[in-house]
Amino acid sequence: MPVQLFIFLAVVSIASSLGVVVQKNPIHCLLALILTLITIGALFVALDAVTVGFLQIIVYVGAIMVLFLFVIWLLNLQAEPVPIGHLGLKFFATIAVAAMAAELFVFLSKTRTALGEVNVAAGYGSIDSLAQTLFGQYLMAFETTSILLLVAVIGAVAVARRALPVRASAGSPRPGAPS
Amino acid sequence: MMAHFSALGFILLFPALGFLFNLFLGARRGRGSVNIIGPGVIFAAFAIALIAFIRLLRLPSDSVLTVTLWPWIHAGRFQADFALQMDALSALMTLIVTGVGALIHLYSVGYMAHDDDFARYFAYLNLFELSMLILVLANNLLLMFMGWEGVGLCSYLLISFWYTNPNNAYAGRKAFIVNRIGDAGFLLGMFTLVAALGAHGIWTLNFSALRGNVGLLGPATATIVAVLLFVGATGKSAQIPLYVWLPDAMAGPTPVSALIHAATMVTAGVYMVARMHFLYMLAPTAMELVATIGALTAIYAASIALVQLDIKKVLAYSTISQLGYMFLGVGVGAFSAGIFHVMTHAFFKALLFLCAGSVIHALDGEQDMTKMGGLRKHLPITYATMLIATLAISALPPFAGFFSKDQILESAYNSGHRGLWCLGIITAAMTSFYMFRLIFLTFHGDSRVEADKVHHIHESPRTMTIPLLVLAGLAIIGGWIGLPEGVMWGDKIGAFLAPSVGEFVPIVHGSYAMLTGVSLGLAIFGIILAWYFYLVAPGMPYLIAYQLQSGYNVLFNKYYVDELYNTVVTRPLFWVSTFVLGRLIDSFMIDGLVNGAGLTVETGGQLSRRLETGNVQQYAFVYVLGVLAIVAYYLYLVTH
Amino acid sequence: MAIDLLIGAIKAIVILLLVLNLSAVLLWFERKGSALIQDRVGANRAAIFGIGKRMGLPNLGLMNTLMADPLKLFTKEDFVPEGADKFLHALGPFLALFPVLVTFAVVPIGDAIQIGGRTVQLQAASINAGALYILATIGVGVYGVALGGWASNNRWALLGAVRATAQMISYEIAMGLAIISIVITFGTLDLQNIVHQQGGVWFGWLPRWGIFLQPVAFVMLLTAGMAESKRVPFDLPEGESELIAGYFTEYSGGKQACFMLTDFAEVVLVAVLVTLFFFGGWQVPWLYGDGFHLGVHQLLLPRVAVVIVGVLAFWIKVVMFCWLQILVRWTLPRFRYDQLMRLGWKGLVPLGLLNVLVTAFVVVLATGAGR
Amino acid sequence: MIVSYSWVMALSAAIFAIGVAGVLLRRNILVMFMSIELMLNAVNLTFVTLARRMGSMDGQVIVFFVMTVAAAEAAVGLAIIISIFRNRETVNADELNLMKW
Repeated sequence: MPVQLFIFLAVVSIASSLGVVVQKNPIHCLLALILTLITIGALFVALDAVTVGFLQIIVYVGAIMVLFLFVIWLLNLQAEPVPIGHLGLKFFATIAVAAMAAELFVFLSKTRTALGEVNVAAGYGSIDSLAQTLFGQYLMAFETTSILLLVAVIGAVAVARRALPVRASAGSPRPGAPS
Repeated sequence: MMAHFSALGFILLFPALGFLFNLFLGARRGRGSVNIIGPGVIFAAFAIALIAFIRLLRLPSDSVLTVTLWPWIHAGRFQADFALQMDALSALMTLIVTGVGALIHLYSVGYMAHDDDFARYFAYLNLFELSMLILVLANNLLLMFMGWEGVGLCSYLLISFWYTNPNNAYAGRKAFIVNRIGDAGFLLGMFTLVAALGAHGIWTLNFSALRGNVGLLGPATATIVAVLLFVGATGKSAQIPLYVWLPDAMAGPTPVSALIHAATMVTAGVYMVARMHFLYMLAPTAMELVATIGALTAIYAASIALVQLDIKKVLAYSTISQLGYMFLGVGVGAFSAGIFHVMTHAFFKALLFLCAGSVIHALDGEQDMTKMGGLRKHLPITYATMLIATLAISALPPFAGFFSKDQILESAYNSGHRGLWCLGIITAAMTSFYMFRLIFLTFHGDSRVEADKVHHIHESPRTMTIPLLVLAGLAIIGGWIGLPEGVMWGDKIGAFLAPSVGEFVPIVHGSYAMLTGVSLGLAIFGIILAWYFYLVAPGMPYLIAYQLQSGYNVLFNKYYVDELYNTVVTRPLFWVSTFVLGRLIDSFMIDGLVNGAGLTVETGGQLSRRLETGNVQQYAFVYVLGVLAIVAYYLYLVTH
Repeated sequence: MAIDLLIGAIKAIVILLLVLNLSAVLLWFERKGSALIQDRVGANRAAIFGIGKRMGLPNLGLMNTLMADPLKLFTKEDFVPEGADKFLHALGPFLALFPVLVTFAVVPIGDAIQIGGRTVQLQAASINAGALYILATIGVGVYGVALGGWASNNRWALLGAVRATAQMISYEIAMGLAIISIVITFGTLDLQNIVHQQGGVWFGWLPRWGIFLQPVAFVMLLTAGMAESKRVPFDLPEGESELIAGYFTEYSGGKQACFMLTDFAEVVLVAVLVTLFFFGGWQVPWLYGDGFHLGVHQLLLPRVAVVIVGVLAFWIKVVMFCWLQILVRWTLPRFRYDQLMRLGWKGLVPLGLLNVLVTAFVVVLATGAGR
Repeated sequence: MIVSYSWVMALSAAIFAIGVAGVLLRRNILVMFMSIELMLNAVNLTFVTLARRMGSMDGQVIVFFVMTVAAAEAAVGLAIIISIFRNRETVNADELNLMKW
């Protein structure tokens, strides 16, 4: 992929992911996250993972993030106050994160190969090849994910379901309770 | 020779089913069904036992019916299956247990008619039958011991059946504990046996195998095992020194006393000795011990019975003394005679108890003979049957007791134990004396019944009288299968039992007429004495008791044995339990250890739980540190 | 390199202009159409210098729709309610409009043409995952409405936003299923390829259009698309009688214009998709690379003419489907929200799943794929 | 100058670290959750990059699965958050210390 494109995407994605962490208002965080996801999807496409890239946008941006949005609306979350308490934890956490970033940089930048140097077969990353792999080698796992999703849906409903309202008559009658 | 006969299992099955039914459904289904089921299952078992018995008679005399129900214990090389066998001995015992048992169950229907806890009662009774049958049908010593313990349990449960009265509960406990002492001996005997035979590669307790391999044991080992097993027998069969529980056991319902503490369970010891006769044959010393203990117990218990006033106590001591006779018999090697006496005794002693029960029933729980008398008019059937039983136990011909007791005494004499024989015949005199004392005090003379009880003296219901009549019949004719040698068909039962318990080999040959004459004469003398004392000159006993104050007290207080045990055994035991075991070891050491362990863990938890701040981010932080470490490790790997 | 970029830019601008203008025209189109349907006169003012009148033409009010309204809109005060999230409030309309417009990037408006020896696809971006791209952009389209409505700090707006979001999400699934069945049928994600496959005829006369292969998907796509565009009968999010104007209650001037434009752009989009997938895109019945062929009769045309005819045919079809949607809008009453959801989840989604299943079976049996 | 894999990997590392920071530093459970999604995507990016590097599709398939899992996780997680909020009226991680000793 062209360097300019990469740099652009990299800058945007890092900036937006920082936005996720630093912004106060959850909605803004969400927006930043969406932007990150889109850029990462674009990176996928640029890395010849076309299908996965678009799927990323469809699934994450089109579905999961909307779920987040709904939850934020449902809980009516406002901007959170200035953080207090556990400051020591935060301090050390920051250090730890920095250390991890450093480590990962050193670790991952070991590979010096350039993108162009590896030529992939035609149709690499296309939906056909993905399907071939998915429904061939990984069929079992794929089918299992369906069960996973089913369970997740049921679990989500079960957990989030509001308990059935108790009638005033059924419950212990309070004095002056409307019946 | 072995013959597979699967129906044996059903002999056990029926009491088991009855037990379960009465235990779980009985109370709910009500008296009617319990009264049917309870005795019904025993009658069924009796029928099957009869079938098996006939089958056995058809087969050659030395044959054994066997069935293996399921593999039971396979520990290492040791093997014990849940297997049954029925040879002549088992067959006879099974018939006694189921037959007499069935009659007593039937009797109980009437006896417990006014008790609300009938379901539990019959459940226990069925369970007892089950255990007793396991005991007599087991084909190995271990399974037999299981039945042994089972009957012990039932005995305990039934003695303290009316548990609301603390005395009954105490009596039950006493019986249980005393039996435990004996069982400890039994267990040790089994262990020794297994160990000794295991040394020779015999890892089983099957009677057949034992019988075949008992020769491998040295005389010393054999004696030890035999004595230890006999300790168990003294416990179960109430011999000196472990007889003390039996008199108290009369606290239970009278049918129970009849079934368990007269007819069946207490004879288990005799059965065991007969079953293991091949072992005792190898241990003459043990045999001597058995015979001596038996004879001493016989006369000892009889002497106590002379002065007891409680009708059931008298019968209890007479039971002990009769058991002594049996052990005398098996002790001198006349195993068949012993078993024969077990049978006849089962008949007339059960009958006696049932009659006593009938009397008590009629007198609304009155057991003191000084408050009876003249009941003969009110309880004709009871009186007649009890008289028959008394004649039987007093060993007057042609009643059952005569033949069996004579066989024992004759064997004792012929085996050269003259001393023991003397004790035996004296006991015979005493027996007839105290039994007729009982009869006269209860049924003759003028009534001393308390006023409030006079009005409802009544003959017992049909369910109670029928067993009396049947048993009375048996008490008359029961002995005729063991006539002396040469008389008519001779000693049938001896011949029948010979394959499983061997023949009696006499050493000397006293003249039969002389021996019988002596014992018979003494018995009659006892009767006359009783007649004179208690009918002709009623004041006499009190005079004698006054003259021989001290002796009388000794007898009346049963030689103060209970007090002796109390001071010698029980008190120290309590002291040790309370202070050494309880305070020192248990409360201090063990509790200390346990609490210490708990405390350690708790403190550790108190300290370590501080890590659980409940703050997700701290957990995540620790997690990240871990990730850092791991990545660092791989970084090291790739850089070096 | 440079020339390619230039061509790309030109194509992008052309298509963008086409879409925007078409949307604008649709506004007028709708006014007159509704007037026609409701037996009114409709827009008939603001003739510029009375040109038309002088020529004796009827005054169709074209001018005030195409010029006066936009001018008015863009000159109005851009009102931002108090306590609103200014940034998102401003972002909302464009966030809504942008995805719709970029969707057109992959739409092939005509066959490839040769200009100076280089082949030019009449398609702004010829990526071979076009269908996925469309789904992706439509998925992103939710946020403009949602955030715009939320940022307005107005209950009506928020309610409208919630409704809109739920509705769009629900119907995206149906739409996706429809498109998936199409993709299975044609075996490719590439729109140009799909259109190509719709050329030619069956039995010598019946054009190979997708409608004949996927009637169910056609109905689903049309319905879901109309629901996506949040117009009657699916205009719950902006139901005047309930929510004033729904998510753009608090919008005025240019931003509201953006929302309106989004609406019409979506109408066009739906029409375009239907055309592409079911009515052969730029394919004209019996028109081949070298002219018309029907049975023995034929009328030969130059290549350029063929392409031009194709492009015209494409836009005619699009306009026709726009008109169809307008008809629907002005004839049907509004759903109730539960009806809407029931239709979406209990009607279209199961139907779509079934359709996908059947399609897959048929395709496997017919082409022997997966062997 | 052409893009090398290490660049993309470094990018994903950066995003991952930022995600970790979000989880460790933010109080709002929801935002922590978003940060987790960030991390997931960083890893996805790594997968895709290395898949491209090796010219195999497996990495992309894994990404596909990660998305599925993320969807499931989001559903359940958000449900949990909702019920937490119902009971505790807060989504502040510091106030949710039921598990505290």
